[in-house]
Amino acid sequence: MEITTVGLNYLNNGYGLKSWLLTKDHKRIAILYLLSITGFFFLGGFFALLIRLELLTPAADMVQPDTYNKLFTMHGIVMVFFFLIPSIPATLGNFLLPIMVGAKDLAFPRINLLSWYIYVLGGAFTVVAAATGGVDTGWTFYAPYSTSASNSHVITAGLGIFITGFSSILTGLNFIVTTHRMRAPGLTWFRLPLFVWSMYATSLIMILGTPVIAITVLLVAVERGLHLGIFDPALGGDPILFQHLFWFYSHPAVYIMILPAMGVISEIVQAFTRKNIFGYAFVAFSSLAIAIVGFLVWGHHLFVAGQSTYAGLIFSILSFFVAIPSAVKVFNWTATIYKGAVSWDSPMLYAFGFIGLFTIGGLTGLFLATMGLDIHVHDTYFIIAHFHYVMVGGAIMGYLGGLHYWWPKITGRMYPEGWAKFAALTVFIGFNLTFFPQFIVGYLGMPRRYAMYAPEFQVYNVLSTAGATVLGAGYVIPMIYFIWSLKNAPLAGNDPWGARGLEWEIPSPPPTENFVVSPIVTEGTHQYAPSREVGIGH
Amino acid sequence: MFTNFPFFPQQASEQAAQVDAVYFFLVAVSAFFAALIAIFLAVFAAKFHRTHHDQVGDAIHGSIALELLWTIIPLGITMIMFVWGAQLFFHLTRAPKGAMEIYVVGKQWMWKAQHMDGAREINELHVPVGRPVKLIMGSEDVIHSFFIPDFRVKADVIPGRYNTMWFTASKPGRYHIFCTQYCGTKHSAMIGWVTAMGAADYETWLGGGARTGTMADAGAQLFQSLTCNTCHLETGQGRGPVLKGAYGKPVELEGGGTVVMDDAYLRESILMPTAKVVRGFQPIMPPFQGLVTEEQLLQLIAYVKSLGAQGPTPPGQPATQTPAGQPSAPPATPTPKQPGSGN
Amino acid sequence: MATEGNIHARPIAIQPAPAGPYVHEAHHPWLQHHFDSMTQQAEASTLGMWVFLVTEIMFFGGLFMAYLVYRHASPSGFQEASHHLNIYWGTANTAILIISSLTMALAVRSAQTSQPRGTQVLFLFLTIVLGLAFLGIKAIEYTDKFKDRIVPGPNFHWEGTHAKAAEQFYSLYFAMTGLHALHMIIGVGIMSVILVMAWWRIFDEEYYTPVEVAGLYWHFVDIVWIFLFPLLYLIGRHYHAG
Amino acid sequence: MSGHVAPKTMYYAVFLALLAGTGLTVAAAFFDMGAMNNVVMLAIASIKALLVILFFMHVRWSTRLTWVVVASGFFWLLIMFGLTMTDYFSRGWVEGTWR
Ligand code: HEA
Ligand code: HEA
Ligand code: HEC
Ligand code: CUA
Ligand SMILES: [Cu+2]
Repeated sequence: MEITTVGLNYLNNGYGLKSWLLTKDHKRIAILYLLSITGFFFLGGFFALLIRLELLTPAADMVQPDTYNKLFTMHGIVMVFFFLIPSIPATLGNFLLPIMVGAKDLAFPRINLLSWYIYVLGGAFTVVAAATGGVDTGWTFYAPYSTSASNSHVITAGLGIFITGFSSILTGLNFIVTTHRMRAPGLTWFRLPLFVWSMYATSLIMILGTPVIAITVLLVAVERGLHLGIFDPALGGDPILFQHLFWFYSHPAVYIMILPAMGVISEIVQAFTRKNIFGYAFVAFSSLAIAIVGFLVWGHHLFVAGQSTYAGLIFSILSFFVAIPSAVKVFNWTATIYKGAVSWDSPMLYAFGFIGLFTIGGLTGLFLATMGLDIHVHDTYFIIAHFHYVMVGGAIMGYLGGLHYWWPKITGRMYPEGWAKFAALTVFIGFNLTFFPQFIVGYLGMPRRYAMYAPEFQVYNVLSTAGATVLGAGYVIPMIYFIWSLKNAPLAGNDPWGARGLEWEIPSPPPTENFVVSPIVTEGTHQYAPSREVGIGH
Repeated sequence: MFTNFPFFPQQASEQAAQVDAVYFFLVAVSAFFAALIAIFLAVFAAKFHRTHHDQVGDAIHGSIALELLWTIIPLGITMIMFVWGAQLFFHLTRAPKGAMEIYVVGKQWMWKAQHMDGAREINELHVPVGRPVKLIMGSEDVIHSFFIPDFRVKADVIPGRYNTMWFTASKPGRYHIFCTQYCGTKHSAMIGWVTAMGAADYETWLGGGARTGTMADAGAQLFQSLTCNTCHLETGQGRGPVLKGAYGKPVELEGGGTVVMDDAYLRESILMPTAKVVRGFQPIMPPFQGLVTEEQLLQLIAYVKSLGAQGPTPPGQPATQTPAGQPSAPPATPTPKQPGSGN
Repeated sequence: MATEGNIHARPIAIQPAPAGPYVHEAHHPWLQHHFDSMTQQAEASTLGMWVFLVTEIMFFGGLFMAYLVYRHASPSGFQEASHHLNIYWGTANTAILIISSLTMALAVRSAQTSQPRGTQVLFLFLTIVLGLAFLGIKAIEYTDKFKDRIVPGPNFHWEGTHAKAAEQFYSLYFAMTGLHALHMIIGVGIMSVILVMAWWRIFDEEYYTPVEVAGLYWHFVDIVWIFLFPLLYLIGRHYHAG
Repeated sequence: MSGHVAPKTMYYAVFLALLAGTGLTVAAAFFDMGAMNNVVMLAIASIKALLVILFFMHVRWSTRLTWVVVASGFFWLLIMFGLTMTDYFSRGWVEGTWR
């Protein structure tokens, strides 16, 4: 059995469509996810471009307000539920987690495939909702607008989210069981790559939070369809309850988006400084801390929504607590670079970008957690800027960095480094040009979800639209050279970066069962120099 | 076209400067930390740039002292933010006693304001400068949010209940009102203007314009036309409890417990009378949910409130005249007898 | 300055595993290729089921949350509404589910101790029958509610004083018991599959994970009912008993 | 591979306890104990659930990990209930506002 797998890898082990659509190999499923997620990213980006074009002028002159409302709703839904939440976990996580723990596959390969199909089904619902006229509730589906007032395809889109939720749950379940039960001999918790820690923390949120959003959108659909009085005050319901239930999931969900990216950054920073992380335990546990404390802060979205002031106080202080582990991570990454052998390869550029932009995005989160200040900036472009800094500047930078870092492993080939550097720079510049002006216009008072806006806000919107085109171009470049590289780029070999970790010990692309011989792990990842007591600290 | 690059909205209320102060503090902290991280990254990236292919970094495992340092310092800073922000929040949400009250109703897609003396306006709000104004806000359909950027105040307007908000305008002028909670097609057109005017101008404004009488007047008429008066007799002989003088007092409930009769309770009592039944009465009052509009409801409430007022205070009087420490009954409620007095 | 080292000298991270307990335990036909041993496989499956049940807790939890909020908002309305539920049917169904949990537990035990297939199949069969009985009673109750027109919606009709709260109570009642019944239906489906597998003599002390995991699910659904019963049927019964 | 096999008598004992618990809650519901009614009702339900979890679902003999998983499920439920209810319970505590 060992002998037959030599020379065969997961890519050339069967070519037919069936061999892909019925595969149980986590690596192939990761590729399926990669393709579908990329599709949704460009769909969401397409909506974003239309949003930005409309906002070039104060009047609603390109599209009608109704259309605009559907645009940002579909943009938010697609980007959050169909792109960013599954992005790193379902692609890089699926591909790498079993390899990083030294296993042949995830614990439940069939469930893994099932979760992809569920994802596609949920996506189909959403695409149908979009194609047949769209939804206009905003991605937050606030009741009673969504349950009683809107006359768009709320139920269809809601079902799409409901269904996709199960894909997320099953992925999380698979990861948790795999991490607990499939680790190779010798691979103790404190030898795990930090990426695995972050996937584990993410999975916790997925299984504990996702069911709540599922039941919540189900209730919205039921109330809308059958006129049961659950959230609509006219029917005796309580709209604030909806907000509690929604954010009980959706705040932790923002950590579903950022934690995987943080895991990727931890790997990249170590690999490209050829240095083990500074403060391993702190970085590892801060992931868990974010996941757990992240569940206690959802009410910071409700400061001006009519939640009681005392509940607001609790949520505010807890929001500050949850910022601390993020700060710890940022400081530890920075300290890791000290006395490293720092390369400036493109993944590392993305890591630099991530750290800088996430810091800005995170720090502006503190503005929002400050209750008195949130009154002014709530539901303005300040919020839009905040979350695009963490989600686009943070999470997507991490995702792109990870894709570049592991691309050689996934495909067996390198990519053109010059172009990659150029793209990274374009994304960075375009991103800041798009979203920095939004902080200012937000503090000036421009509300979000506005098809028309007051003329004095225009100058910032023009800057922002200009930035978005640069940013869009920056995203298209990698797509082109990645596809090009599949046939034309030089072969990568096992370990093109000189990195340390189980995934770099096996051939690229990996064989079907990952390991020709079962590994035994004797030390943590990213041990480059022999351990000795140097530098700061003990 | 692009002549002005404003970085901050005007400070047109007494609260604005306080909000901006917190903002500046956070900007300063953020700038410091963002710069700190950026500088470290740049310096390390340059100084430790890999010089040859096989180079590896030092094996440094960490330092408890440093970890503590960069846990505790940010924690301390955020606690300052928390306390300051919380204090500001209390200040921004708790109207001073005796603030002038204006009712605001949001509906898709307009703002309707009713002044106590009966003046009404749509998508406009006239307020005097230098006097605390409290908005009592309700919605007829979905959630809206009332936002005046130049005043730094905002509150969601929720169907089925009242939310309040207050400010003291400090500078005469016209300022944007935005609806900031997404509410459908014309959400971005649900905008208006606050006009802040000097006290004298405000009185003149109140005097002009058509109106049918005070809110309480209108409420009194409704009280008749909706046949409330058939049960709620002033004599105490009716089938319903006496409402005169009841506002702001505790009410004993069937099945134990008491509630204080405030706007929210009045609202509930009229729309869903059986939710809380007054001790000693049968739950026979018909629910008026769906029979009265949000505005009529406010008028009814204003009327019941006026029955409970201790003594009539003419509108347009400075708040400071009101004795402090009165029960939560708003003092500036006019009686039907004195429509718009003081013009 | 950074250390000079040789990046090509790889630390020992991978070694061929010695032939030992991990790798080639006697190869059981039901051992999947990516597991090393039956124990590992069984532990993964039960852990997976437990994790899934946690998500189920949160899933039902959303409804319990709504229940809590609305009961807090109108306690007397909920009390009044609760009295229109049939306490006899409710109690009977509780008992039925408890019996089915017993038969389920015994079914697991019989597989675990390699009992003859007749025993295994019998317990599974009883479990299914009891599950169906539960669903039957639920159907009777639902029909009664339709007859009495206390199904939320435009035709909702309520005699008492708290019509709004009662409608809300019944919205929650149907949502919660409906979701629970759906879980019962799925459970019956699963048990039928397990029963067929037992008939094929698949389970013995070496391999009984599917029965065990399905049992976990069944017991969980029972637990949900253990909470639903008092919360829905038994509010303030002392006021006017009946 | 064989987990813990519990004696049949244990299953019957747990079963009887569960039936008894059911009878007890029904009976308790008919006594007026004020606020205690809810406490008693939930206490009995929790004990019954605990019995099922510990014995029927074999958690008593399971790994620590299983304990943690089970406990965390209920713990998170309490987080959701607890923090949401702090909002509802403290509504109107700040004088002169409805929040
Ligand atoms: C990936 C997504 C992501 C992430 C990681 C975060 C992270 C944080 N967010 Fe954000 N947030 C969103 C996505 C995200 N958010 C979205 C999508 C919305 C809007 C949803 C909608 O309404 O549509 C939102 C809205 C939002 C609000 C509601 C605002 C409103 O609607 O009025 C609040 C309020 O507290 C908030 C706070 C925070 C905080 C405190 C953090 C913290 O976790 C940040 C921690 C990080 C740092 C602090 C930076 C690193 C630290 C240092 C470099 C050291 C210095 C540190 C200190 C001095 C403490 N966010
Ligand atoms: C992961 C999440 C994510 C991501 C990646 C993005 C990416 C972007 N987003 Fe947004 N955004 C949200 C999540 C996200 N967003 C959410 C949750 C909301 C709130 C929604 C709501 O209010 O309900 C929001 C709202 C939002 C608004 C506010 C709308 C409003 O309130 O009125 C704006 C405005 O500028 C905006 C802009 C952008 C831009 C310019 C990008 C850019 O980064 C996008 C760049 C990408 C591209 C430009 C794609 C490139 C592709 C091409 C060029 C090819 C063209 C297309 C085809 C071939 C089909 N987003
Ligand atoms: C059929 C008789 C009837 C009519 C008509 C009626 N009510 Fe009532 N109302 C009652 C009774 C009886 C109660 C006390 C029981 C209760 O709380 O439900 C009551 C209670 C109230 C209360 C709470 C009083 C308290 O002391 O707590 C208010 C406020 C009120 N009604 C206002 C109105 C208004 C306003 C109208 C008309 C729009 C109206 N009622 C019409 C019978 C009536
Ligand atoms: Cu009203 Cu937005
Ligand atoms: Cu949040």
